[in-house]
Amino acid sequence: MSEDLRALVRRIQPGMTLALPVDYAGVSMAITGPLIRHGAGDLHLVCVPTGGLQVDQLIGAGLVRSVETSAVSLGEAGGAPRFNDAIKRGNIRVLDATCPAIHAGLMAAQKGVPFMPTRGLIGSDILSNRADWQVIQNPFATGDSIAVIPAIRPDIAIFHAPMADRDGNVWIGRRRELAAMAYAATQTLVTVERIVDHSLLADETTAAGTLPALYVEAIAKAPRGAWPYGLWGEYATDTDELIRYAAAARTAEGFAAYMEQEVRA
Amino acid sequence: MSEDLRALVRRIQPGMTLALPVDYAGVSMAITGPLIRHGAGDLHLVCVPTGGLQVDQLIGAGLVRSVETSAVSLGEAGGAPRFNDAIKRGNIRVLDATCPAIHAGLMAAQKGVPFMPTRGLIGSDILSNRADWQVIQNPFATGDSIAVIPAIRPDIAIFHAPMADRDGNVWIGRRRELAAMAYAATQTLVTVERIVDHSLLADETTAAGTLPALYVEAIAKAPRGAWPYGLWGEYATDTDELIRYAAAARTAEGFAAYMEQEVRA
Amino acid sequence: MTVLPREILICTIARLLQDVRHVAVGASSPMPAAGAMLRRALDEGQRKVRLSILGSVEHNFFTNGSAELFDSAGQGRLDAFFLGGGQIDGMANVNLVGVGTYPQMSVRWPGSFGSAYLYFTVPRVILFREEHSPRVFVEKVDFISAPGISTPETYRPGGPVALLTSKALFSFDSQRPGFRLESVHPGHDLQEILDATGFQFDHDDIPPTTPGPDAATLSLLRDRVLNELSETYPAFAAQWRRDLAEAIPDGASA
Amino acid sequence: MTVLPREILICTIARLLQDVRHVAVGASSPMPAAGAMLRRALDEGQRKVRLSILGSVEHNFFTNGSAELFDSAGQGRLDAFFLGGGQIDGMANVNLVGVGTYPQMSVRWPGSFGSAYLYFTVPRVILFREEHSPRVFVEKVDFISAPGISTPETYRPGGPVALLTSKALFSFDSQRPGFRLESVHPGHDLQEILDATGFQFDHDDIPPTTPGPDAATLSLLRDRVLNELSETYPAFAAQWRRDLAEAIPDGASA
Repeated sequence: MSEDLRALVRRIQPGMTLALPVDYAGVSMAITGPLIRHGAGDLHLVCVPTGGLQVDQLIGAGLVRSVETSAVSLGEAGGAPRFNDAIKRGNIRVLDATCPAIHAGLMAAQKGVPFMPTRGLIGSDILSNRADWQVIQNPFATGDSIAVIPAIRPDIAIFHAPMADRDGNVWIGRRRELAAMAYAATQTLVTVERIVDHSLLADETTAAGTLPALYVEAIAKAPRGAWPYGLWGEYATDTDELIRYAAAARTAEGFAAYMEQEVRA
Repeated sequence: MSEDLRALVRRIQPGMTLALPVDYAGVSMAITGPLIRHGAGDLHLVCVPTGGLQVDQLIGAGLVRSVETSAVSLGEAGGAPRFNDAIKRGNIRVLDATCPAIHAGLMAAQKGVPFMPTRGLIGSDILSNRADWQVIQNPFATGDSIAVIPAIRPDIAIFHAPMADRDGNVWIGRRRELAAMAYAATQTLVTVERIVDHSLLADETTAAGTLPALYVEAIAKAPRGAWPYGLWGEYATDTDELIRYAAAARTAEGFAAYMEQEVRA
Repeated sequence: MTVLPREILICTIARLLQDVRHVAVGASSPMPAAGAMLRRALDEGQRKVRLSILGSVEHNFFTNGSAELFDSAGQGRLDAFFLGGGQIDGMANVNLVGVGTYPQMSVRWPGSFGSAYLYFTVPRVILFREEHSPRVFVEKVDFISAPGISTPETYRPGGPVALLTSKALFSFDSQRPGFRLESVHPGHDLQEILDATGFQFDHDDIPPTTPGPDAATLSLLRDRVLNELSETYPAFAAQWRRDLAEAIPDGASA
Repeated sequence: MTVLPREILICTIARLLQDVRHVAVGASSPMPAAGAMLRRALDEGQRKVRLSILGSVEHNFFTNGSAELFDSAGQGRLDAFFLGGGQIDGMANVNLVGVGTYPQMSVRWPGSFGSAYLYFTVPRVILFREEHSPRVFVEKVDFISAPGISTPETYRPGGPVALLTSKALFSFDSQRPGFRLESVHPGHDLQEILDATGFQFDHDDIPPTTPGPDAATLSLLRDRVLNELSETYPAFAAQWRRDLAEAIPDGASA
């Protein structure tokens, strides 16, 4: 493990709220092992807007108190075994959401407002189980109720991206949910495939897909850092590995053995 | 004037709401003359979030009923003469706003919600003169008032950009307020410097700065179509021309003579 | 003319998508994607049909992150969407969360994804679940991820219009409210549908059979659509080709 | 040591920006930009000072359109901002809209821009208006683009901390509330300030003189900052150089 990665995870304190991206947007799988060895627990995870392998592994390692998410799964490899098991045992609290509600909460933080309204939700058991959400009257119409979602302000956002420059600017392309996470979070930690020598902001073409260094606290180089997930424009998802994990993690022992092997690798 | 430009302006009906971008974001000055000759009046303009030469000329031509804006000026060339004159005479209605409130109204339309909250504003004469805005209680705290801005849903958004591809995708770079306008508007009309043969979405680098064709109703080629404004990465603002206009447009006659000459040119 | 069961489903989906401009399908939904591709092929030259496949790079024309799908639905730019469900009940309530008492459920599924939003905002939501059994089609779902109907004062431009399973096609009437059996797929019958469905539904005494494609449509499906599909869903396309080879031993595909 | 009046202003701005991490200045604001550049040069090696110049391509590290400045202020990522005003009154109310009765005003200015938001959200707002006259500094503004003070229950992490003019520097106390004359620039005196200011303010009987820069700071200003500034504000920088050549005939710039 690189010293850079160790420096990243040292920023994570027990009890913090971490925002993590959806499978295909750039998951920093490279940070998962160091995070587990770092051991800061009692974490609250916010999946933007759904979770997968990383969330399952952090839950399996016992670091997670609660998860706000619209779903957790391993996609083609099936359900998330440690997540499902933790729910059955009542070991974690799940705040079930729907994707645009999580986006709305992050947008509220981005805009510096206490809440955002969102359509849908009314009449769902998602809403009826979220005491932290409200339904208000639309002040611009009569008899129109609308759900309002409070700002989600993660302590730390973590993701993986193709490249960063020496100034700390990060190229996120069209995966703008990564920018949304960073705007909303207090600190953003990024792993990247490579560090480039030219400024990503100097050219209008690359600038268009760049998250400015203003929002980025620390960066570590981690080639193939999304593996076994893919990274857009770089490499595809290793579905066989996800299936291998899904089979191993059906039991706590299988999970432990898998993770042990990963740590050694 | 090209047939393409004529086809664009034919979509504009009297009484419509048009969204127009800030000076430096890509103003389609090329459409201004055709729009004036087209003659559809009684327009409501929404400046995103401020206006300049184009707004002044549309007002001078008598096509404008009202303007929602955070400011109208010619920047270094001074105040906007036809705007200022129209206000003095009471010929147009101005809905004075502040930049983030206009962004909030467009964001509400983008998200399909009836309103967005925004901080600030309380105690200002901007707020006290906007009967169409409201102040509500933050449902997540006691004694915390917050302004809410209703959705702004323009009939038409109009802007100028460096390029479009044959599928109708438009490259807007980091000028994402152009995307915000397009998301919020029913139709979006775009003039561009050039049409390129390769798909802007095929490559992740250009895709990051591309507004998809889904939001674009029609495109016309208009080289140097922002002139006398500049276009980022393409050409600089022609401040001398803005100054020439500012001097000419001090009077209605001077404005008419300037526009006459422009039309002939 | 031999027509595979999945080809009946795909052609039915294409029929349900008549007149759409923009349809979105989930990441692992080859059949809805095939139906949308067939619709696009059928409409070529008359109308442009846009197809978004979530999570795909090839069929993704969004450039504003994963929020853009929901935004475009909120703007009224998304005409049709597909929704599954671990449980679906007679009021078209959908459960994507699990079985048992929430939150500590005996069976937990991934979660509601965007259903609690898209079910309200997309005018034509097609419920698509191949497994047609009493454990899926229940009288009352254990958890409402997204409700099938809403009170009149609830903002709801969208909602369910149809339910398509491996056995039958239902329509949904939000006014009555309830499902009506529109047609039974070849090889199935009404009694089988009644036995396999845990909720009440309207039906004719002798319901019609779900129509198959005409020769031109079938040819379009097996040539162009199958080719297009194999880029995004190679495993599904390969299986389809194998099944075709088996069903039509001479190798002719139309 | 000859110091130009504008150099006093720029050094005062740099002083007011002590400890900031991120400062934004308007498009046509060379003096605030110079002050921020001087701050950045002074802090080099100790802290990173980020400077955003609105509308500039060179000094723009935003990539999310013109909303990003306001978003970053809402997130608490913008520490300092400059605000002018056609009128400013003793309660630090700012008027950027016009003179007379709204809306059909006798003199109309461009408008409020982002003032009604940034004045509330940026912790250190520096009012900067060179013209120090009774028509600018009025007892009560004709239109409040942005109020100087708010009720205690209003969310307001930001607000005015200082007012800098061509004649003097004031601080603002939002508790009292009101301005206090902190110092008078060289070449001006208290009576002149009293005559030129249309609102009441606190002051010592003999107010201090605004300090000028030390030799090292002045050298940094005339070499590095002036060079940096000339990229974005060439006309302003050229005039400054001409004035220096005139004030210091031997051509030595420090």
